[in-house]
Amino acid sequence: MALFQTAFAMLYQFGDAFAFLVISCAGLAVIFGMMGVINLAHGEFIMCGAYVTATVAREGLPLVVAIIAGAVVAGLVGMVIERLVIRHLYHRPLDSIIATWGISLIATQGVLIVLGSTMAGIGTPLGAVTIGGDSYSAYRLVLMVAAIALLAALYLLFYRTRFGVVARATIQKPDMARALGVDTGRMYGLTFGLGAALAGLAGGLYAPTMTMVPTMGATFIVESFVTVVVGGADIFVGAAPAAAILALIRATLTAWYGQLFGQIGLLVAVIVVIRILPGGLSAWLKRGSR
Amino acid sequence: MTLPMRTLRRAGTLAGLCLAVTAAPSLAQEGEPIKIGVLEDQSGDFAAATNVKVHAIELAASEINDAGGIDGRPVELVIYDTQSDNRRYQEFMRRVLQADQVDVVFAGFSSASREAYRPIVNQFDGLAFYNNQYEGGVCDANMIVTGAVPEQQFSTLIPWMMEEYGPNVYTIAADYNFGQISAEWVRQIVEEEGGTMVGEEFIPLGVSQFSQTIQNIQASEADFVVTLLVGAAQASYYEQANASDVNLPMASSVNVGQGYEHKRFTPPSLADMYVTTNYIEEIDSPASNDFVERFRAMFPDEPYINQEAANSYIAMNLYKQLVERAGTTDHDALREVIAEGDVCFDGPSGNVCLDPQSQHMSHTIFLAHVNEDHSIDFPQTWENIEPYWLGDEGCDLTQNDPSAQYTPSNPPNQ
Amino acid sequence: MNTRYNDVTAVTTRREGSLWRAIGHLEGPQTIGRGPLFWGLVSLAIVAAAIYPLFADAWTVGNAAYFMVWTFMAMGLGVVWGYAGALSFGQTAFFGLAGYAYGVLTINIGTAYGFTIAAILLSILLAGLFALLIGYFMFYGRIRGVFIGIVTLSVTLVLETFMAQTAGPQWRIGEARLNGFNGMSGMPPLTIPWPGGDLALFPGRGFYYVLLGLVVACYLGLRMLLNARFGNVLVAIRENPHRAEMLGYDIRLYQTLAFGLGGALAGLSGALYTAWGQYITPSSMGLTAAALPIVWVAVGGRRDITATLLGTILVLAGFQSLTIYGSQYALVVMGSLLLLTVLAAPEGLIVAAMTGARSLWRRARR
Amino acid sequence: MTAILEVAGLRKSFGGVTVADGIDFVLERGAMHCLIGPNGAGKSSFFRLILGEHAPDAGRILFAGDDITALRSFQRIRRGISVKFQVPGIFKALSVRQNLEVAFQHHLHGQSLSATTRAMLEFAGLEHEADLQAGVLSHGQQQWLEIAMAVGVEPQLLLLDEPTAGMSPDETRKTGEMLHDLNDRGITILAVEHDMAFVEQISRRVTVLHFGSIFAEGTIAEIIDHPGVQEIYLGTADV
Repeated sequence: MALFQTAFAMLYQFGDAFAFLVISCAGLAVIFGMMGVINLAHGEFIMCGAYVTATVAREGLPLVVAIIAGAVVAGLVGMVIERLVIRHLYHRPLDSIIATWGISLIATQGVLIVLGSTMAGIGTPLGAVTIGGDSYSAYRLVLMVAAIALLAALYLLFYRTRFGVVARATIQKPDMARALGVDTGRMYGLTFGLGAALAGLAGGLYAPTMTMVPTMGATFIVESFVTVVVGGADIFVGAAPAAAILALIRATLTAWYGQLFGQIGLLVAVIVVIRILPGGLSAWLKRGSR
Repeated sequence: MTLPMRTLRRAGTLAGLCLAVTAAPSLAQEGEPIKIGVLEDQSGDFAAATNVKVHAIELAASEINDAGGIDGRPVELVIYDTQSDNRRYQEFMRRVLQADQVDVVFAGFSSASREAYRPIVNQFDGLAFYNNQYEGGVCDANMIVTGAVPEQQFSTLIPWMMEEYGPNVYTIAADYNFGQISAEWVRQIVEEEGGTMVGEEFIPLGVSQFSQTIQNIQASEADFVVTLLVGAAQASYYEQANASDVNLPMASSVNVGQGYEHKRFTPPSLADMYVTTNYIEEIDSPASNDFVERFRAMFPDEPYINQEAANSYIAMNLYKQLVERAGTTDHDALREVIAEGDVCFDGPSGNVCLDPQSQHMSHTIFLAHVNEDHSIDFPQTWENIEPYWLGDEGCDLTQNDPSAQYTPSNPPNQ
Repeated sequence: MNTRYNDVTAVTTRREGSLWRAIGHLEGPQTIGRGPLFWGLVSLAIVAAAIYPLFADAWTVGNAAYFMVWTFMAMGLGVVWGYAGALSFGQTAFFGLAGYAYGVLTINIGTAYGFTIAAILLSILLAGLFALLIGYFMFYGRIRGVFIGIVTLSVTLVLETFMAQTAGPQWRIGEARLNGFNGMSGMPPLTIPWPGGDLALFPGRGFYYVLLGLVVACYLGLRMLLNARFGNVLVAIRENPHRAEMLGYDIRLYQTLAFGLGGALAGLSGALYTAWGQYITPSSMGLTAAALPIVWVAVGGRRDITATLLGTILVLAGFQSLTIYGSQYALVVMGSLLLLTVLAAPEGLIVAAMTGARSLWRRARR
Repeated sequence: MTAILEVAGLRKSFGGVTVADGIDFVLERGAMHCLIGPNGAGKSSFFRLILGEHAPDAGRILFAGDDITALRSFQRIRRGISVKFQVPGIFKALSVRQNLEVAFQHHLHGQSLSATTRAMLEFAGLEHEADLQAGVLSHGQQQWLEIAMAVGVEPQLLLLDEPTAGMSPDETRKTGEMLHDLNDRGITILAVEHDMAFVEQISRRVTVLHFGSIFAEGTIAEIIDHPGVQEIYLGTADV
């Protein structure tokens, strides 16, 4: 029983870190991984999703609806920003850093001015479950399931629907897609919107567990970039195993040496992976399978 | 003034530098405004807890001006937004002292920002009020600290908690100066009182995921948890701990009184949190209620009036008293007044006095207890708790000015 | 069309004075600005900068010197990003390293015999060597493009995270406490040995002139370097690395050297910043701090060292005045300015202004 | 005559694709040699192996008698190999003059650099375009510029990957003259070419590459009459 208890505890830590990495990086994996746009406003899309979720939830609507609303609003905002700004920067990926940093400044400070320096939270639902004498947050178990469901849904979307196939084609070979009659501008807009919506979803999912402040997105951004870089361009082949490996590194280091080493270990992992596998895990895994 | 000033004068003769800065205040004429620099984070990470400080200073200024100013001279505020950015403190501290030639500065939220501007205040021999609760140990004649320090908050809090809940203590603290030094205080007091530290964990700033920490706490035999967490990210701990049914009472020197977490978080995530603070708006005394009323009359939308707001308000009134008693804004004259040892102010948090040795302030310490529904009650109050540590360890600003910050492991008399 | 090829070898190589050659490189293909008009303007600017402290108040002079402190890091990034084509997101790592090095060295050894100057040189050396090491790791490891940005950012974040928790008494180097997140202080300012007692350069006119001299020297030196073989090859590598390698250039070596130079310049900024404020903190290596140099360089124009220099000062001064006068809206305006620059003047504001001025000048002469 | 380039047992494959399947090849100093073969025969890969862009799985490469198999690309260039790519490999954002200067400044400085640059501008017929951005040149001019750059490093062996691709007949003829001129100055030339008329204009001997190995070698007449060569070319539509 004690063994089971320890094993479950470790599994829970791993799953918790894994879910956090997958959920927070999904939006970035689409925007940076697929489109090559370095989106420093990723955290602000997350913040947007979280704020909308909290607002809707406090209106009395069920949390699920609120989270979906958060994702949808973030996605719409993302599409507008793509239309106005990002669209002009596809051939200048480094300039997108500056533009999105500008957006991030405007968003954080704008929210601070309009909505104030803090927002009331909505509380974590579902309470705790007791497993083998230890109690765990049930909502965090839900988050783990959500992470896996998210991966599955993205896989289906990108590999099993027409939208996904066209989107991947457009991003890999825009000229070819245009020649085949694809409205590439629209596809870029939709893809960016999807990335933003996924960021919003991350915000919505974590909103009940976090403090709501305009700068809350910043806590996600390093982890997200780390996961996407380690994973490489392909979300499913790369990001999922990357999240798993990084979650393992982080959970282990945190458990044995404390949070500091968990944090530093993550960053060192990135440097090492880039050095050994410049294309990230996905390029390496694909080459291995060829 | 010791070394820095002399070297400054030399540089000054070379480059024709601004000696006017230090000379200006005492030469000021009757009726000319007293300029007060205000450097606080109105945007960025710390904005939630610091906007209210600016408002408190504005409230005090308008009250002082309505009552005829300081010694007949009106108060003029020079306010800059430091954007939670240490560099802005460096830039603007220079600006208020050199360009705006203010008589005194009220500045800083984080300890890092204070340490960033302190060398500059020393360089220009300025006078700065730091109105924040902090890790303690600043022994600097150019600084007056009105916030509470660890010996005031922990020597009251920890023994009370151990008596109430038991001797086994688990500390989680932000992994930087404030957290580490506060944790050291907790450890020392727990040992003195015959308790046991069953765990001590340091969390890097910016970490928002606490599953492992929560598990460690659950696995320990802790009777209560001392939470010394800082910043929006780390505040996620309470929600996460509550969701995992940790169900242990918490003790803190930093929550509620500063970031009004009990207002921002959903009940009952902060239930059974005990905080020692020198002021919060829930304190039900005539002085406090009056203060809150005047505050809300001027700033009706203020989300919360925290201890830093009260300290800033008190600091303004202390400065008024110092100048009026000295008859000048000259710093040496002001410090002579402080040396008399009876600079006190009976304000929203009760009677407080400045300690001449450390230029820190005595406080009435309130033990705030957060209920299930996040309402507050006060099971205990300690009156006139002195900031004794620096003085005991050999910091005496009436004798000399080391302009340094000390820690329990690195005390002044070493 | 082909008969002259043989004559090439017939040209005798005359040894020219290398000094004159270097001065000749002050203008050239890799920098905007040539001819008497341009140099007239440059001289005018230097003269104006030199006499300006006589008319301005002490704070403005000290503040201008403070802006100049940052220009070295910006010019270094200009070399690395604009000329060598490698976007480093982690110049602050070298900045911070040199800043801490200056602190540790001067707190331990003091200011005697002009040691603070030696400390600045040693800090630059340390930062440069660290940059060479990171550059070697990246360029010899075939890391390219965006990934250079990610690796460098990770390096600076690791340093920040690590330094932030060094508050404890065990973290000391000699007399110098690293002092964690609150930052290290207590180091002396830049001190120049002088008969009759050392001169401590607190921010003021003395410090301003030292900085002005350094900026001019650094600017002209970089112009010479960038128009010489080194700069030509860097630009060639940026434009077409494959072709450059196939002309016999070891592109990894050139990129590593450029990165080392950029790191050393960031180190100069770091050491000077620490001396200026007698303070250095881990947050100067954090994410926000790391993004700032990129903003300065991008807004001014990264492909030209003049634009980088002017742009950096412009942005620093602009953002500061926004903060002073714009209160809470400063950050919003800043963000909008960045967006507008990227969309409307992608080459950078200064480059756009310079090319605009040039075409106006040409039209006027016609 | 001595061999300038000797390749022995050169082998390279990527995953399942073999691009060099035990190539043995000798090039005499001063030769003007063409390499032909259908698409996918491994011609470009062969160049990349000689240039050190790919490391071979097996075999060795000798240049002027020295084993250069382990050397990096730029080191091979410095020993006297130079290359002109199929897609013009020039620095489009730099001026024509700067392009040449970057190519020559290895070994030349000051006056000799500007003299050589002038001479090579003339050689490439680009005197009037010297200060234009290289990117705005016509395709043929870009090709010539790159040849001039490749020559500027003073090679003993010049590799040319389809030097006349995309050129007009007149430009092609001029290019041929240029190569003859270079060869007369003592530069050994190895070219990959599809245009058989051009091959005839410049080449004395021809090697046919097929499926990553040498299929035939001989004079141009021998190769044209070779029955197997006709067969492998007939099998492909686009030659």
